[in-house]
Amino acid sequence: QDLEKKNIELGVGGKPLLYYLPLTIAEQKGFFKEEGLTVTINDFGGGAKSLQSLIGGSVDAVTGAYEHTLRMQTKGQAITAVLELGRFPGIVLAVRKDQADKVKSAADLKGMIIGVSAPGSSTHIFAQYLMVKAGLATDAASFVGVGSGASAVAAMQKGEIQAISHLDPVIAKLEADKAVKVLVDTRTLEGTQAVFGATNPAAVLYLKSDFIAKNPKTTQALTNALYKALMWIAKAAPEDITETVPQDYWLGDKALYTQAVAANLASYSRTGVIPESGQKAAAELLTTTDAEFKNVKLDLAKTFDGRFVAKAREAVK
Amino acid sequence: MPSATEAPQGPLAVHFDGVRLAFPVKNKPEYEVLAPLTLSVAPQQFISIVGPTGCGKSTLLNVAAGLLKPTGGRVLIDGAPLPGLNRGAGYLFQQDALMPWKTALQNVAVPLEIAGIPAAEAAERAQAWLGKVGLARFGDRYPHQLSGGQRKRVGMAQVLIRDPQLLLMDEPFGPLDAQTRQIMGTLLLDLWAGTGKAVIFVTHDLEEAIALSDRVILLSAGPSARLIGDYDIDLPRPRNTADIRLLPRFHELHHAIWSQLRGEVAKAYAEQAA
Amino acid sequence: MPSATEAPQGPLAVHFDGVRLAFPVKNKPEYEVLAPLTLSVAPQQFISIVGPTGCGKSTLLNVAAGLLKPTGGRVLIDGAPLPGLNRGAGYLFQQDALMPWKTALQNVAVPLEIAGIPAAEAAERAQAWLGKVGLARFGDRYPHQLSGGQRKRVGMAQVLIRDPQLLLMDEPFGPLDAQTRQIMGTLLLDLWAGTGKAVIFVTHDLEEAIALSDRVILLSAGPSARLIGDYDIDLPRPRNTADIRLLPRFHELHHAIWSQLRGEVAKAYAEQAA
Amino acid sequence: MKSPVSLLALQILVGLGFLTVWYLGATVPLGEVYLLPSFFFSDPVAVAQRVVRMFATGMIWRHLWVTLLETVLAFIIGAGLGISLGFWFARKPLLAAVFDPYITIANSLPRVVLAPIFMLWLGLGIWSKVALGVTLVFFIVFFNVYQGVKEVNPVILANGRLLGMNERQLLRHIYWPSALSWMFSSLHTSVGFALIGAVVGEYLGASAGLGYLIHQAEGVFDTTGVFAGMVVLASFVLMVDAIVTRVERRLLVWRPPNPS
Amino acid sequence: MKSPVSLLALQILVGLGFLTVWYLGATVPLGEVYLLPSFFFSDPVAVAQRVVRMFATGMIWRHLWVTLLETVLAFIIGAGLGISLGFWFARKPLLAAVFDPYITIANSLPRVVLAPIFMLWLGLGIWSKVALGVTLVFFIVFFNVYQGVKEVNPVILANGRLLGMNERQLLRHIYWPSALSWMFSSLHTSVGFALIGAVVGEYLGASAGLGYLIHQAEGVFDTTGVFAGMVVLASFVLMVDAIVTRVERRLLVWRPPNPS
Ligand SMILES: Nc1ncnc2c1ncn2[C@@H]1O[C@H](COP(=O)(O)OP(=O)(O)OP(=O)(O)O)[C@@H](O)[C@H]1O
Ligand SMILES: Nc1ncnc2c1ncn2[C@@H]1O[C@H](COP(=O)(O)OP(=O)(O)OP(=O)(O)O)[C@@H](O)[C@H]1O
Ligand SMILES: [Mg+2]
Ligand SMILES: [Mg+2]
Repeated sequence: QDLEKKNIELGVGGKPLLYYLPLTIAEQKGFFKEEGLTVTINDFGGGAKSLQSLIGGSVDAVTGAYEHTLRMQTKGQAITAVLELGRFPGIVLAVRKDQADKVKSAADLKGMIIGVSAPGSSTHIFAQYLMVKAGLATDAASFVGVGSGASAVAAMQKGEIQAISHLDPVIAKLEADKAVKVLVDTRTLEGTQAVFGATNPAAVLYLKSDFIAKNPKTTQALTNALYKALMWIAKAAPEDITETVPQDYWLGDKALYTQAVAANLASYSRTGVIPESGQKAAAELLTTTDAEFKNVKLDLAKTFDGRFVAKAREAVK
Repeated sequence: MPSATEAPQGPLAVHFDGVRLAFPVKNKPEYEVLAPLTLSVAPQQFISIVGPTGCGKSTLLNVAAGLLKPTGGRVLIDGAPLPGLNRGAGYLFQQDALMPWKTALQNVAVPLEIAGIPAAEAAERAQAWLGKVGLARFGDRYPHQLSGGQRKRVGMAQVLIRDPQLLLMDEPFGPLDAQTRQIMGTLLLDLWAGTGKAVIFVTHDLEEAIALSDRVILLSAGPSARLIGDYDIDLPRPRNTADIRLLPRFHELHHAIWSQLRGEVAKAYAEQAA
Repeated sequence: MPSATEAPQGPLAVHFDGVRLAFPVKNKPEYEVLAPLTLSVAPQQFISIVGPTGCGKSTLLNVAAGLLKPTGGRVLIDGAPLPGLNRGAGYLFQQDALMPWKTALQNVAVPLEIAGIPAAEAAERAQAWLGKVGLARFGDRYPHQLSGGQRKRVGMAQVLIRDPQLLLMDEPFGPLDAQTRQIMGTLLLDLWAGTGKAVIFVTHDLEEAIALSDRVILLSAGPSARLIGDYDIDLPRPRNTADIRLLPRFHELHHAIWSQLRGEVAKAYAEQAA
Repeated sequence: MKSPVSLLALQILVGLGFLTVWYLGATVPLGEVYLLPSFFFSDPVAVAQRVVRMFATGMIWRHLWVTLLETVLAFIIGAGLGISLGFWFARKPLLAAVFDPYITIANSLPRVVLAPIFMLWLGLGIWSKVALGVTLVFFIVFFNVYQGVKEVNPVILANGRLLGMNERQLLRHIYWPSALSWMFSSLHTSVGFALIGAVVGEYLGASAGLGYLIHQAEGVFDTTGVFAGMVVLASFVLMVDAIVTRVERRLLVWRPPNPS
Repeated sequence: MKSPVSLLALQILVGLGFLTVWYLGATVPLGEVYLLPSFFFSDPVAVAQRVVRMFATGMIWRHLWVTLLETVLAFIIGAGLGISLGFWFARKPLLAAVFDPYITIANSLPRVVLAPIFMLWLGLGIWSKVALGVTLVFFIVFFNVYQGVKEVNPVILANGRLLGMNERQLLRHIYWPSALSWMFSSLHTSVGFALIGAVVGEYLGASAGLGYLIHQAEGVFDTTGVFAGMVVLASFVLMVDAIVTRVERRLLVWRPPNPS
């Protein structure tokens, strides 16, 4: 193969997270090498930072939230997704155990203190979206950034927040500690559809549009490698996955990790294609919660380029 | 007045008992400043130490003040070995030692304040002392705004205001003019007379040493300075420091000490220059 | 030798032209140290300044060195107004001014090094100078390991090694014993004689001033010190600083200056103490 | 030295030059590319407008107040601890020698990593941010005060002791004034670090404060918002520093004016 | 002062005491709760095992080397800049007065927020981390050197000028040695901050380094890994600091031994 660019810098915000499992699988299984790529994975403090690096030109490709491609349209940056990795956002809204009786739905969140991973992040927007749908204003509750690591767990343990909108492994840990009751769960097909009426793309592989134009073969190779990972995951048992990822990812407890993998297994994309309904759902999420999107006409067609998945499906049998 | 040859009687204000002092010097044998030296200063005695420059006079005062631990021998204060700092002593350093962040008045008042005297009274007494050393109008100056001789006099007031039982003075009148020297000398004698204070006074001015002291000690040139002269000054007291210089006995003493000192300095110079 | 009363002839080494100096003092009227003062120092002239402590001698030297800008009047060096620092002058400060991070030898060698003389030669010449001031063996000591008199002598070597055309010396022999003073005085005269250097020498030792100088200037007590005496020292040269003190003319001069000075100091004291 | 007015003029000139470079870099392309792409740098006009809006709507006050409080608390507590421990250690050489490696280690631990522990112990309120700021300010002040105390002139110290000062009096009359300029040097550095501590703390988890605002803006790639936050922050640190400078002038009146 | 051996013994004792508290707090419950729940604090035995494993498998070396390089570069560049600018500004009062507010502002900008800009300009390699470290080290050193130069004894300075020194020679023979102890005080603080800069930089985005390891561990609640990383980091900062101390001793031989 004569790739335009063999050495690829790839960015991700929190590589060990299950959210990005396909990336780790592709890396561990050597799928990138099979495609003739040398990929350096750069781990960033968060998804936003990896996107900034992409815009700044220090990374070539990012595995990150689909939402970023929409946001960048408002900033005049052309970013295109080429492969869906996750199809459920994986965000969970949960309330503290002692509030479980009072809070039955998002409508009851009024006046509560809700922990989110960071102000302005997808967990924040998700909670706001639920509130809007339940007929509340976006500022009807107060939101607290609690970070994405152990500090989020600490905030709940200290009782400083009454509800939390967050991802695994924070939610998994809180559930294991029996500290919270889950209210809305988009880690599953049913949960996601209940909220959005469709699937909602989570992690995708996105690149700068002009990078794709200039390096179609490289883009194809990247897509192929991650597509292989998706296919591998689709067939794998949770235990196989646990064995494949580095030991350090196990949260110090192999069984617990396997359990978490099993719970998330359904969330990984089966086709790699972002369905139109999913794109719409994601767009709606933003337009209902963020004033900046109110007057912007989003061009959803530009956010996803399906050609590469299509080819990948043929190449990877 | 105890003679230099008599055995000292009664409690000794300061007794240097075979005190030896050497400084470690890097990559060289240690530098012995004072060869074992024995010297008694009786209470009430006013003793002057003269000697060539660099012979170890300041070092000896530092030992008496407890700032330097002797390498050999020991120092007895009123019969008891000196444990550490000599808290009964007042020491006027050869170098500037005023606190630059305090005005002249504050510098003089500080010893009283730390003794627990109320600030107002301390300031009043300090102002009186500034007057005694001729600096009544300079109380609000910081040390860097004073001349060398003015700083020295502030230092003197600072030491004397505490009325310590042992006075160690290292060239206190060095940067003063002859006339001011005499005024300060008279002030010092007035303070000392009949109070039972002992004074160890270092000076390069032999006339001054004789005019003020009961006894003049002569140190040899260093290294390993020894006590080479011990002169009893049998001039009458009370003395007028100006007139006393006219007495024939004064000139005899001066001549005797001076001729010994001159030889010593010449030797020191020849040795050091070698 | 120019007389004090004659108008100075030829280029003037230093000419203080109505120099006035006052320090600002917080919350008070300024403190006038020097009332407008005119004084000419001819080249080759050795001039001593005496005066009561705190009258403004050091201040006058600071002005001559260009460290203090006069509040009024101006300083002419060889006829030209002093623009800033007086780079032709060598100034021995009243305070310690050695660099504490350099050994005695390095301190003395520094002026040569910065003039571009190779390090080895500079060190050799510095060592010779240390010998001249009697400190040949103390080259590797840091200033804090030297006695007060030793530090002063290192400072002297440091200033003299550059052989400056104008020497400003502020009580250079203060912390030295009488004998060493004479040796240093002779050294200074030897250096000065016939080299066309001007020397302005501040001292409290009137005998020293007379023994060394061509001219002795007397300042009144401050504030607003004035020039109140200007004595021509018409003693023969070359002089032996020890023997010259035996001449009757020496005693005449000494008596004349001393009586004027004494009155001045007494007045100063009375005023300041008031 | 220039007069205060012309000094101010010069300062403003420098500021304007800086803004011009920023503005041109962000709005005028050099060939194809912008020197300072506005995605990363926004541009000064937009930032100024945003700042004005922040104050006009009044939304900034609450956040400013929280950050101010955290900064000032972090500064005072950190400096207080640094000064006391600095003095204490300088006076107890054995203690200092024993703890020296541990202090060096503690100073080098990345505070960001410790954030969860602060949160666990101190909660999400201002105190976890104050703690973060304290851990920065403390070390800067500590090392300087420690060294400052050791630099005291030995003759003045000996004189103080012979004048009869006990340890407490030595501290008050000698060590403290002698170490003051060391202390103030570190305080100037610390002002900035106290603020950084507060902002980073808010950044890691908070419900209010300038750090929260900046983080929120960053999350939605609102560079203008980020820079607006930093502008507010900067003007505010200038205020705190001016207070420190004023106190310094007061306490150091005794110094000879600067030579040359 | 104690002998070096008994000093070491005391130091170890303190260390052991600290470990014991940590161990007991993490493993022995007090009533119901653990004082230092291992979810947040891990425990010393596990951490030690992890450190051993890190070295046994050899995986740590690559990361250690990257962080070491970044730290040392940040330290050297930051200190170099701080020293030169400190000297320069101290010698040019007008310059210093004009830039003073801008330096204060720059010192107070949260570096975390600037990280994207560093990455934009310097890429993802070590240089963006070095830059982060430099912005911390620089200010600490700068403020101290600046103050240190201004604290030079005016008499010694005047003497130097009258001895014929030009600006460069004054710098070498007077300002530099006089400001040395100020400089070293700031260097001790800076060692830690250089490391923090490197680690935080890696934390925000990197593909290797101790900060990268810690970040990875944090993402999966692997507290043991976080602490293991910090232990490695600590031992490594002790080394760098020891070198600084050694250089300091060499350069400051002329000082009188400490009184009291
Ligand atoms: N720390 C030290 N290390 C080595 N030698 C020292 C140290 N301190 C002083 N000396 C030496 O000890 C000797 C005596 O010093 P000291 O200050 O007692 O002299 P002094 O008699 O007071 O002289 P002066 O009249 O000049 O003041 C000197 O030769 C000096 O060089
Ligand atoms: N910075 C200053 N501010 C105010 N007054 C000052 C300042 N510096 C010196 N003075 C005053 O100026 C006068 C002259 O000081 P100077 O040092 O010239 O005296 P001097 O003749 O050298 O005295 P000495 O013989 O004691 O050294 C003194 O009264 C002193 O208090
Ligand atoms: Mg002495
Ligand atoms: Mg003087």
